Amino acid sequence: MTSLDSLVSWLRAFAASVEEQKDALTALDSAIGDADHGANMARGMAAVVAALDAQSFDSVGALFKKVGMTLVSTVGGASGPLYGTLFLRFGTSAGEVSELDPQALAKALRAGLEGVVARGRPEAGDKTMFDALSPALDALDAALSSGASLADALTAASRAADAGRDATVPMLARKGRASYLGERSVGHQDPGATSTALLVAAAARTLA
Amino acid sequence: MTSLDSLVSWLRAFAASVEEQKDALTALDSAIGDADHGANMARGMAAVVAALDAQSFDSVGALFKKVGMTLVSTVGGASGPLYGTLFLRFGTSAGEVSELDPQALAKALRAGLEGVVARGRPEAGDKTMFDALSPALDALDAALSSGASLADALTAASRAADAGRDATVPMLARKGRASYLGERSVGHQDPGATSTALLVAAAARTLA
Amino acid sequence: MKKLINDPDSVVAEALRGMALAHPELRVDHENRIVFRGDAPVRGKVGLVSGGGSGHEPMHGGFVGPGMLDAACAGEVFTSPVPDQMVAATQGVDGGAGVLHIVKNYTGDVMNFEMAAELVETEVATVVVDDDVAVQDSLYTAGRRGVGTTVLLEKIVGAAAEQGRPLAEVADLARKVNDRGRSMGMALTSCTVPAAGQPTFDLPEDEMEIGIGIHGEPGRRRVPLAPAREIAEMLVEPVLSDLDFTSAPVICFVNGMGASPLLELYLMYGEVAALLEKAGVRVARSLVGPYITSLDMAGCSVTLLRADDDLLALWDAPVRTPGLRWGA
Amino acid sequence: MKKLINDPDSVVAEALRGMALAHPELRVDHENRIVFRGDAPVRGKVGLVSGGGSGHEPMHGGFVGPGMLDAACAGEVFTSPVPDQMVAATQGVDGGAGVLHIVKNYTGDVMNFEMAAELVETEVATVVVDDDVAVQDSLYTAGRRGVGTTVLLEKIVGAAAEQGRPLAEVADLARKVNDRGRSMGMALTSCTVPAAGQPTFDLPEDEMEIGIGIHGEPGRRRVPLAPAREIAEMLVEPVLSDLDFTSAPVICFVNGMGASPLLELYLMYGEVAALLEKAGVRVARSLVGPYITSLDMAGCSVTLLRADDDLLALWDAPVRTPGLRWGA
Ligand SMILES: Nc1ncnc2c1ncn2[C@@H]1O[C@H](COP(=O)(O)OP(=O)(O)O)[C@@H](O)[C@H]1O
Ligand SMILES: Nc1ncnc2c1ncn2[C@@H]1O[C@H](COP(=O)(O)OP(=O)(O)O)[C@@H](O)[C@H]1O
Ligand SMILES: [Mg+2]
Ligand SMILES: [Mg+2]
Ligand SMILES: [Mg+2]
Ligand SMILES: [Mg+2]
Repeated sequence: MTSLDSLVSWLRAFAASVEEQKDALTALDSAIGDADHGANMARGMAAVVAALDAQSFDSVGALFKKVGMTLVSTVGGASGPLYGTLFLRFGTSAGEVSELDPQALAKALRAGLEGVVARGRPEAGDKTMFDALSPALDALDAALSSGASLADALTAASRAADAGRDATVPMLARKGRASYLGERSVGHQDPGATSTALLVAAAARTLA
Repeated sequence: MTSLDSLVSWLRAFAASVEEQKDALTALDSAIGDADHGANMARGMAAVVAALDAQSFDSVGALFKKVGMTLVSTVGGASGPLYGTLFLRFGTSAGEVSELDPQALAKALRAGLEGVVARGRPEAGDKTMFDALSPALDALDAALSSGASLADALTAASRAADAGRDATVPMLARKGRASYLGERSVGHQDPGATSTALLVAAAARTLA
Repeated sequence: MKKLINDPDSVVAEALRGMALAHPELRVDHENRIVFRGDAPVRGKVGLVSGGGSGHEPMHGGFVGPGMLDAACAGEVFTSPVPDQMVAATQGVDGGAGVLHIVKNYTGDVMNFEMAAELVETEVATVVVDDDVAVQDSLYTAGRRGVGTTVLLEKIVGAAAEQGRPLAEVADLARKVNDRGRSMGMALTSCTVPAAGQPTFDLPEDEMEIGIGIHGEPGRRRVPLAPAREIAEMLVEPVLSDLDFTSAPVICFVNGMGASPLLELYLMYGEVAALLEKAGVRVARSLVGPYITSLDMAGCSVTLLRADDDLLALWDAPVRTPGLRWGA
Repeated sequence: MKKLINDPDSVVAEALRGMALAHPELRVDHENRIVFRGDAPVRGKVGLVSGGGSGHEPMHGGFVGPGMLDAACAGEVFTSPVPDQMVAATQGVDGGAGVLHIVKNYTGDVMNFEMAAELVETEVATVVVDDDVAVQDSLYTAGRRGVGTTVLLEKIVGAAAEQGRPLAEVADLARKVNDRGRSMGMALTSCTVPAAGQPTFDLPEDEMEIGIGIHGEPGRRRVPLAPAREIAEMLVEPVLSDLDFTSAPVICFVNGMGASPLLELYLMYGEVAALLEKAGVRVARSLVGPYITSLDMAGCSVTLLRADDDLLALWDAPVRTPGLRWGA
C-alpha cells in the first residue's frame, strides 16, 4: 500500500529532480522550443513544495487536487494545464482515501494520462510527454498483472519512460512548439518527455 | 610657379589617400568619435573628383570655390564645413589667377586655416585638424622665408603636419566629439588631424 | 546576458510596475498581472481580453485602452498566463455583453484560455489567431502560430466592440480578420530569455533564420545572410502564395522583432511595398514598427490583411492605448 | 554586421523611400532628403526645421506633422546634414512668419545650420539643444551634447507654433525648454554604423558605458554591468544634481537606444520613478520608448524637464506625427 506520506515524498522527489535538471530541461526546450520548460516546471514544483510545507492533507484526492490546481495556477504555458490536469485527474481517480494499493495507483496514473490526452490531444509519436508517460503506464500495468511487486513494476515503468523519452529524439514533432520546426525538430529530445521521465523515476524511488 | 594642373593633381592625390585610408580614419573616429570620418571624407573627395572629371577650371579661385562648395554640399558633419571653408577661403585668397607662386600658395593655405578657425574656433592643443595644419603652415612659411625651394618647404610642412598629428595623441580633446570623452580622449590620435596630414603630404608630392 | 533588469525572476512584475506608473489611465492588477482599461468594465460593451507570454511588448498590455483591448493578461516571459489570470480579467471586463478571448494559437495559450472559459459564468466567445504561413497547417498538428495578425485584429475588433456591436458579431468579425490575415517572420539574431540567461539559439554572423515565430523558436530554415531586398522576397512570397491579396485593399504591417531599429524597418517596408506593387496588391493602410516583438531579437515580420470597407473604417476608428494611438 | 539593409551607402535613401510610402500624409523630398509636413508651408505659422545625422529614428523625420516639426533634414548616419538641405527645408516651410532651426549641439550640426541660416532670405531663429549632463559644460569646449530634451522640445515648441505664436516667442520658449531639460544616457552594447561595418567600440559581456551620447561615442566611464536599479541611480543622480527638479511638475522621459525592448524600458521607468519619488520630484507626465535612438545600440537614457502649466498644456496639445501622436 502506498501511503499519503509516500505520495508526498514522490512529489518532493520530483520537485528536487526538476530543480536539479532545470537548466537541462531549458536547454532541451531551447533547441526545439522557447527555452522555458525548466523554469516553468521549477516554478510550479516550487509552489507545490510550498503548499506541501504549509498544509497537510487527509486524503489522496485532496492532496492531488491541491497539486494540480497549484500547477495550473503557477506554471502557465503548455506544461501547466498538462501536468495540472494529470494530477487533478489522478486525485479524482484516487478519491477520498488515505492510501492506494498498486492497482489504484496504476488506475490513478492512467486517469492522469487520459487527462493529458483530453487536454492536449497528443498521439503516440507526436514527440510529447505522452511518449514517455504512455509506455511507462503500459509497462506498469503489464508488470503488475504479471504479479510483479510495486517496486519492480515502478522500476519497469521508469525504464519504459526513459526509453520513451529517448525514442522522442528521432521523432518529427506534431504537437507543441516543436511542431513549428517541422523536419528540424528531428534529432532532439522532447523536454516534456524528459520531465515526465523524471516524474516516473521519482515514483520508482519513493513509492516502492 | 604652381599650375592649375598641379593643383588638380594635389586634389586627386588627396582623394586617393583618403580613399585608401578610409577605414583607418574611421577606426580613429571609432575610438573617440562616431566612426564616420573616413566615410565622410571619402564621400566628399569622391564628389570633388567627379567635379574635376566633369569640368575644367580657368582660375584657381574658381577651382577651389567648386571644391569647397562640393565638400560643404556632400560631407556634412564637422569635416564638411571645416574642409569646405578651408578650400573656399583658399580659393578666395588665390583669386582669378591660373598659377600661384610659392608665397601666394602659402598665403592661400593660411587663409584656409583662418577659415577653419573662423568656423570651428579651434585653438592649439584642442586635438583637432588645427593641430596638424597650423604647424604645417608655420613650417612652410619659415622654410620659404629662409629661401628654401617650394619642394623643400612643402616637405618640411608635411613633416610638421605629421608631427602635429602625432602630437594630438596625448592631448585632451576640447573641441569636436572627442571632447565629450573628457580624460578618455587622451591616448588617441585625432582623425581630422590625420586627414589633414594626408592633405599636406599630398601637396608635398604633387605641388613641388 | 545584457539587459536592463534586476533579476530574471522579477522582470514581468517590475515591468508592469513601470507600465502602471507611466500609464495612470490604465489600471494594473499586480497580483494577477492584468492590465485593465481604467474604466473597465464598460457597461453594455463586449469586453475584449487577450494575453500571452510576456516579451512581446507592446503586445498585449500596450494595446489596452478605448478602441482596443479591455484587459491583457501577462504571463511569464514566453509562457502563457494561467487560467486564474484570465478568469480575473474576464470578470473584470464583463459589462454584461459578454467577453471575447483573443488567443494566439499556441498549445499553452489555447489550453489555459480554455480552462478559464470553463471556469467563468460570463458568456465567453473565443477567437484563436493562426496566421503564420511559416508553419504548415494540418488538423493533426498544433496548426499555425498566431503572430502579426493579432495586432491588426485587436485594433479592428476593438473598434467594433467600442461601437457596441454584440458578442456574436464581434466574434465573427474576429474570425474574419484572422481568416484574411497572413504573416511570415525572420530573425537576424536570437533573443535571450532572462531566466535562461543565454541566447535561445546560436546564429553565426553570416546566417539568418527564416520562418521564425515570436518566442525565439528556431525558424523553418537557416539561410545565408541576404540583403533586405531578398529578405523581403522570402517573407512576401509565401504570404502571397497562401492567399489572394490582389482583389481587395490590403493593410500591410512590417513589424520589428525588438532589436531592429526603425531605420531598418522603414527600409524593409520600402522593399515590401515595392514587391506588393509588382504583384498587383493595393496597400490601403500600413503600420511599421515594433508591435509584436520577441524580446531582444533582431529581425522582422510581414503581415498582410485582406481588408474591406468595414475593416478599413474600423482600422481608422479612434484608438487610445500606449502602443497604438490615433484620433483620440 | 547583421542589419536589414541592402548596401551601407544607400541606407538613408532607402529608409526614406519606405517612410514616404508608409506615411502618405507626409511629403518627402528625396533629392534633398527632407521630410515635410504634407501641407507645408503653413501660411502664417512659424516653421520648425530640425535635422541631424540619421540613425536616431523616429527622430527627426518621425516627428514631422501637425503639432510638431514642419520639416526634418536627414544626414548620413551620424553625420550632420549639409547646408543645402537646411536651405531647401527652410524655404519649403517658410509660411511668412519665420523659421526656427532646432539644432542639437554637435560641432557639425551647429556649423552646417549656421551656414544654411546665412544663405537664406527667410528670418531664421536658432535654438541649440545642449542637455547632456554627462558632458562638462565649458566655454572653451564644444559644450554639452543635445540629446533627449530635443524630443520634448520639438513637441512643446511644435504645439506653440501650431497655436500661431510669433517667432520670437517660439524661439524663447525653445530656449526655455532647453534650459530646463537635462539628460543622461548609458549603453549596454555598442551600435554598428553601416558604413563602418563593425561595432564602434568593444564592450565586454560584463561591462557597460555610462554617460553615452547618441552617436556611439564611448561614454564618460566604463563600469561593471549592474542591475536596473543601480543603472537608474547612475542616470538620475547626475541629472538631479545639475538642476532642481523638486519645485515644479516634471516631464520624465525614459528613452530606449534602439535595441532595448519596451519590456526593459518600462522596468527602467519603474526604477526611475521610484528614485524620483524618493527625491521629492513630482512627475506630471511621462514618455517611455525608443524616440531618440542610436542605431542598434542597447541601452537607455533619462531626461527630466522642469515643466510649468504652459509647458504641460503644450505637451498635452494634439500632435500627429509617425513617432508621437495623440489628440488627433
Ligand atoms: N498538445 C500536447 N500534448 C501533450 N504534450 C504537449 C503538447 N504540447 C506540448 N506538450 C509538451 O509540453 C512540453 C513543453 O512545455 P513547456 O515548454 O513548459 O510549454 P510551452 O511549450 O508552452 O513553452 C513539450 O516538450 C511537450 O512534451
Ligand atoms: N571645432 C572644431 N575645430 C576644428 N576641427 C574640428 C572641430 N570639431 C571637430 N573637428 C575636426 O573634425 C574631425 C571629425 O570629423 P568628422 O568625424 O568627419 O565629423 P563629426 O565629428 O561630425 O562626425 C575631428 O577629428 C577634428 O579634427
Ligand atoms: Mg517551452
Ligand atoms: Mg565623426
Ligand atoms: Mg513557453
Ligand atoms: Mg559624424
